[in-house]
Amino acid sequence: MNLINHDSVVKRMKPRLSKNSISKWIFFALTMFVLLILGVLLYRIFSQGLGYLDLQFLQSLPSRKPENAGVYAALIGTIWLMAVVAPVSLLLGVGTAIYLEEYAKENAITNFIKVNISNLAGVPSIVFGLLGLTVFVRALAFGTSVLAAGLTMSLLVLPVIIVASQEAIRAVPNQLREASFGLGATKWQTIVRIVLPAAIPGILTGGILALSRAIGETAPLVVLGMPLFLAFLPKTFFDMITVLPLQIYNWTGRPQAEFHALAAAGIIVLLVMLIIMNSIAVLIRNKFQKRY
Amino acid sequence: ACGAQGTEGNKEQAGEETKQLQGEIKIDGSSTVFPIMEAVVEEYGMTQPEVKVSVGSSGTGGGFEAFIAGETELSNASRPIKDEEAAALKEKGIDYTEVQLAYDGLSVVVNKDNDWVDSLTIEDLKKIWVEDGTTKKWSDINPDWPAEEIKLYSPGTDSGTFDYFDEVILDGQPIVEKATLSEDDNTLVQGVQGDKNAIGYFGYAYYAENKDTLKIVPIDGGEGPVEPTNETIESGEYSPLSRPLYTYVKNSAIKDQEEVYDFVKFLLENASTLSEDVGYVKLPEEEYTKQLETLETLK
Amino acid sequence: METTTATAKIINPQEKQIVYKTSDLDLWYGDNQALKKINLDIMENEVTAIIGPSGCGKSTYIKTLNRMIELVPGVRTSGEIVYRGKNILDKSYQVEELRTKVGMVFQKPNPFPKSIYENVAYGPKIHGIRDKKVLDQIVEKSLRGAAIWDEVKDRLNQNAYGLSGGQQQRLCIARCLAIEPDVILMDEPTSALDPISTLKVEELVQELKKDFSIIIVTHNMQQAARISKKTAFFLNGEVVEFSETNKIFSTPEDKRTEDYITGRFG
Amino acid sequence: METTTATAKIINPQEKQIVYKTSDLDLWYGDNQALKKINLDIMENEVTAIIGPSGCGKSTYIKTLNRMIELVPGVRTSGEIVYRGKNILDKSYQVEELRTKVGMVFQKPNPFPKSIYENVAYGPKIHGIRDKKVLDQIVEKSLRGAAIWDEVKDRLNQNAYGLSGGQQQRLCIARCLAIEPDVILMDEPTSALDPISTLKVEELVQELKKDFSIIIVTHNMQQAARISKKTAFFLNGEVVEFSETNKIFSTPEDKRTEDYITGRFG
Amino acid sequence: MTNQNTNSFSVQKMIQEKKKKKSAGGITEKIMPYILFLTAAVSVLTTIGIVLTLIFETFLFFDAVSIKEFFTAKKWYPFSETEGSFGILPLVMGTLKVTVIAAIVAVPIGLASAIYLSEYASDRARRIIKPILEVLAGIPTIVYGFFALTFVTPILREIIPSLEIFNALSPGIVIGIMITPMIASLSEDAMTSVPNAMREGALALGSTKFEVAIKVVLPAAISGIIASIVLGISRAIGETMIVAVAGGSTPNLEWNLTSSIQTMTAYIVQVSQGDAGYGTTIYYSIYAVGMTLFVFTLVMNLLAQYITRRFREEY
Ligand SMILES: Nc1ncnc2c1ncn2[C@@H]1O[C@H](COP(=O)(O)OP(=O)(O)OP(=O)(O)O)[C@@H](O)[C@H]1O
Ligand SMILES: Nc1ncnc2c1ncn2[C@@H]1O[C@H](COP(=O)(O)OP(=O)(O)OP(=O)(O)O)[C@@H](O)[C@H]1O
Ligand SMILES: [Mg+2]
Ligand SMILES: [Mg+2]
Ligand SMILES: O=P([O-])([O-])[O-]
Repeated sequence: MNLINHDSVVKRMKPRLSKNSISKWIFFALTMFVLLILGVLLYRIFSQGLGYLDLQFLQSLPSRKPENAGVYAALIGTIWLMAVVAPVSLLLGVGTAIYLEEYAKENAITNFIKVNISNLAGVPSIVFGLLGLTVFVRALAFGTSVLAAGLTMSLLVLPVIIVASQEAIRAVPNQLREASFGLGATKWQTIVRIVLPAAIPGILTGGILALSRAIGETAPLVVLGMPLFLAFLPKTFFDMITVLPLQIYNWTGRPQAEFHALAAAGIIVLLVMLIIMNSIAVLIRNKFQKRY
Repeated sequence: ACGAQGTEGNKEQAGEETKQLQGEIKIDGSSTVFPIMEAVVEEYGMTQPEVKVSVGSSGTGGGFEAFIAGETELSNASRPIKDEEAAALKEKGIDYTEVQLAYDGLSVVVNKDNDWVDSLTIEDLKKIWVEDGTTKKWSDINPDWPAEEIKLYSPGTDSGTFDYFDEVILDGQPIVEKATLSEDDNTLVQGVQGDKNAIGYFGYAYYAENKDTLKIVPIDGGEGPVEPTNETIESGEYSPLSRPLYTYVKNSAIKDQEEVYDFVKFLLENASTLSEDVGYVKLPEEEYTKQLETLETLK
Repeated sequence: METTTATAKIINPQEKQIVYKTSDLDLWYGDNQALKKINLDIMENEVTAIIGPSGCGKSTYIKTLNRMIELVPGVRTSGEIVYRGKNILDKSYQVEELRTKVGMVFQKPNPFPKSIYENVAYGPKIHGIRDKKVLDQIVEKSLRGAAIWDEVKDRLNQNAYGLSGGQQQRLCIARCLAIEPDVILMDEPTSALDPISTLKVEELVQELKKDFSIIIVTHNMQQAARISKKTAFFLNGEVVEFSETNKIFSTPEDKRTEDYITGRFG
Repeated sequence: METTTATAKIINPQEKQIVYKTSDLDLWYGDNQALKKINLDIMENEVTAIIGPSGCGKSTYIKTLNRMIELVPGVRTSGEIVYRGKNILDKSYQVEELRTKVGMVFQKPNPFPKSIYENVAYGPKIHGIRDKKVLDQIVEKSLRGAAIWDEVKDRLNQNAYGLSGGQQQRLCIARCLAIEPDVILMDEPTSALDPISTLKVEELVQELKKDFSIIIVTHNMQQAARISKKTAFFLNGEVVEFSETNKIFSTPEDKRTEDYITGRFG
Repeated sequence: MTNQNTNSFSVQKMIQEKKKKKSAGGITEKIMPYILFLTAAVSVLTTIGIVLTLIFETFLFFDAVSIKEFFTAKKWYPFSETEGSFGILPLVMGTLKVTVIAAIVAVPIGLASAIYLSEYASDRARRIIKPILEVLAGIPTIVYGFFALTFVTPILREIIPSLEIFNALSPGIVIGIMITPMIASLSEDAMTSVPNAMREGALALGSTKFEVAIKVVLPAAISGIIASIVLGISRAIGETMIVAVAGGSTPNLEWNLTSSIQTMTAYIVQVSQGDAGYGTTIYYSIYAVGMTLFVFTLVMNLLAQYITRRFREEY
């Protein structure tokens, strides 16, 4: 009683194999399609903006004359913003991840925190803008300062960092924890000396993704009412700043075509920052290369 | 009348008369006024580098919100202050002075290929823009014009530009529902450029930058068709579609903070040149002089 | 190495003492009982082997001896394990202290993703020893003790994962020696190693028993026969037989022991 | 079950044929040679065991027999493996087809995260069998063949990961039987199982050899002795000895074989 | 073992001494869990903050506009001098149109790329492509907005002449493109983490790579994949600048994809940038819309969590 006819199995082989190779090409083509569109996007930006991109552009404050205008204030502002977002979101995010992965017991509260985090990841950024406006700008009276914008952005990107860190921490093999405990290390020693170093590459990847998002967000800052033109640079975290995406947004809204080209140049600056951040992450990832 | 020279002259004066000032000035409000204020602050920074001025662009309404909350010293507006806002300021005990900076001429434009419209009256505009339940064709306005549907492009309903248009043309009646609205005037320009049956309106500067690709519609306000130009707007001939742009200043700030007084003074002295620089139309000179005199009384 | 004996041993250098006295130990994973009424006396400065088929509770038992078993959620125990006079299953017993006295070597070599030096120095460091000179001495001494010094002395700052499996395992032993434990627990330390590395580790165990009490789990009966003084045969969570190794392998008392060591099952 | 013999076997029902003829097989992982000049003839409807210490190349060899080894990047081979008259190492040989004829059971049970039914039906389905009735028959027959039908017949729609390790392994065997292979390769199929499950799988292998050619890798020499007809002893990528199992275990020719099976190393 | 250097010290003795000296370590050990719990509580506080922020102003809004009108009226026209009309349906419609289009673009392409990267691509290709996707995920959305308006819309207008300059189609497609890298990258992670043993099991039964990907890996990774899709769609729902630039600002209830729209998010920026006076109904309306948006994404996330729990294939 042969239930399987091996001849027909052999006959069906050919269509299955062609299906396999066709779908491989489709998958490949779609991947390339995305990259192609993004290539077109980049080409347009670069061809428009490259002409305006020079040292003077990087060193100048905004100006009514396109040829004098630059991104200096916005660039410095963005760096200040990152100086708030990076430590705050990393501390909170990694702390939460450690709590959830290493300490939390399986109970209703833990579960609630987890559901809450995955929900937060889906809350529109503009809603965070409303939160920041009410809580940081108004209630805590930080005004439209670096601090208010930074804290708003930190909360916005927090879920990304938490999830990435959780995964990185979970990926650290238990054997390493056991080895450390076996030597009499306490839990916190084990976390600080063994788990976190081993999880750093994953945490950094998440951190970079989160910062990449924070660096390019416009809508929540618009809602916060951040200033657009500053004739000075911040000195403390309570000073006001403007940031690249807002500057870009403003330039694109101007009537003069030169400003649109300036916006493109600003986008290039932003992209370069993104690429630098990503490369740093890759470097660190390689340095901490884990092999277990 | 003399742009760069004016500012330089001022710089020299500053060197002689006034010491270097310090302090912070926060300005927020209309995005329409923003370019003027940006230009003023840019120039002011050269004479008083230690005065830290920030300019926001939260919209006229958003600006007043911050002004009422006491967060700003100056609030830019593309329309006069509303009664509610004035009342709220009064309640907070904030006295203010209205300063006119320049004019913006709302420009009504059609597609370059539109060869039938030569001018429109206020009544025509009303007919075109007010919703009445019908689909409007050019031939409904003038039987000689083609029986094609009119495509309308208008700034977003929450902008100062729309507000002004609403006031003088729509008179509170709803705008045609099928009108395409956008917050970004550049995209309106593109809309009209790409659509033969289009009509749109937006700030003068956006027309001025796109003269070659748009056709301007002279407006007949009762005394014959007038095209918006710097001259016709400044003289008030282009009426009623030209509107003044404002900034509102907190009186107590002028009194207590020398740098605010100094800044407003600088503003009034240079607004004429700088507003033209960024695409708006200056007020007649005497308007600035008058306001400078008022300023002295507030000091 | 002769001088590194812990204080407790010095008191009575002549006769051997009991290191671990297990009495009526029961252990459950949730509802599943993995150890049943275990009674075992383990003597100091000997190698005690634990053999038995897969799943019989060898790992569970050995992990109870340094309370690593607590890492598994839902584990419950009853009974007593007295180590050097104190019941370690007592909640008040400091696990960290226990684990600095009782070292452990695992089935799969598990060095930290750090340099060789840092691996060995890890234990002393977490216990507060910061002095670089002292650390250097400890590292050298421990690596020598684990018979791997000559192979790694020129590459102490390289990542431990560059070592072969057998070297990694000896590194793990060195890491455990660095805190000068009293007892060393080994859970199938050679099952992931090739024959030559296995031989080296076995020789090392013979060497170490002079100074340490060693408890080793193995599923390789030949290994148990080769290196241990006493052997416990576990089956389904019970100790079926526990006596001198040569007795177990030549004249086992229990039929099941005989079946197992003659390869009739397992 | 008696009728499931594949066509090739019917031609010469009397005398046993060679299923796999391996000639001068060399295999490199990158620069590291894992198999060296392997020559082995494997007969049909027999159990052939492959033993040897860890790392000697057992898994590598068995994975070459269905070309699963190709999944490792950078693998190169030379030599020939002739299966049923054709060299399977030929690039033109269709791997998918080879693998429908040569089933494989892995060291760790690896059921799909699907229902028990879907696990077994997976193979027939991808090969185009859609008829629910036929599938039902295949599933039952295969589960019976793997001696697990009675344990799972009431929970066919439950997730396979609810089964115990031993049941999972038999399910994997059923999954492999469902496509009615000619040869079954088993890589340490019981090393992750408890003694009772091991016993069940061993009995199953005895049953299956009536219909299939079976090649089994094991590090458990007792197991090899219990179930196989012939045994190959691998060491460092070479076949040291290959002959009847009882001969290997009683009178090995090579000194190294003897050392290994008497537990002198490994 | 030589003992030239062992006479001098006993590590255990040193350890015991250190133990006695410092008891601070014990305190860290005790308080750390609480500190970490507090950091974890921040995310809960954030949610509470969002709800509180929105709810007060939303109540003020509902003083002026009835809840019934808000959810049933078919017109959103708040800026009228006389009496505004506050029916949120047109804004919801705008959001839905854009989101559905984005999902139709992003889900198949994203999954295809994920499958390509995790099942077919060489290690090298993966290492090159993934970081590129990650960088692209950081391009400010305003840039995508102008890309939609000045590149995609003109091309689409060649194909569909009746397409208006502001429409739902173009921003929908561009949002789809924007979230594709995210779906691809996260789904790829989920698929890569499916144990190789499963792929081997399937290949050993004679499966082609395609069959392995579709019938084994995809179902096994489904919960991660759904999570990535939900996150992508949440992004699409919450996306602001692209629709504000390329979608127009005309709320309407039509099904038509070629005409101008407004989404909930675009409305919020419109008002936050615009002219509405503080304390007016319009001003409060952005909080009511924000609340709706929040509830929208909340429901979707909970639904997705329910679905993943239902369909998760445990292993
Ligand atoms: N974490 C756990 N949770 C639940 N049950 C467990 C756990 N670990 C082990 N068990 C069960 O406890 C029993 C004993 O397991 P243990 O690991 O001690 O066996 P072992 O003798 O070490 O086996 P092996 O030789 O395979 O390592 C087994 O039945 C096992 O299934
Ligand atoms: N993917 C791989 N890449 C490089 N080398 C490998 C790989 N897999 C195995 N090897 C090497 O090939 C040799 C043979 O390995 P193989 O897995 O075949 O051994 P084995 O006999 O199956 O051992 P075990 O009993 O541990 O399973 C070993 O030296 C191993 O290090
Ligand atoms: Mg074990
Ligand atoms: Mg193997
Ligand atoms: O920013 P507005 O000028 O439109 O109020």
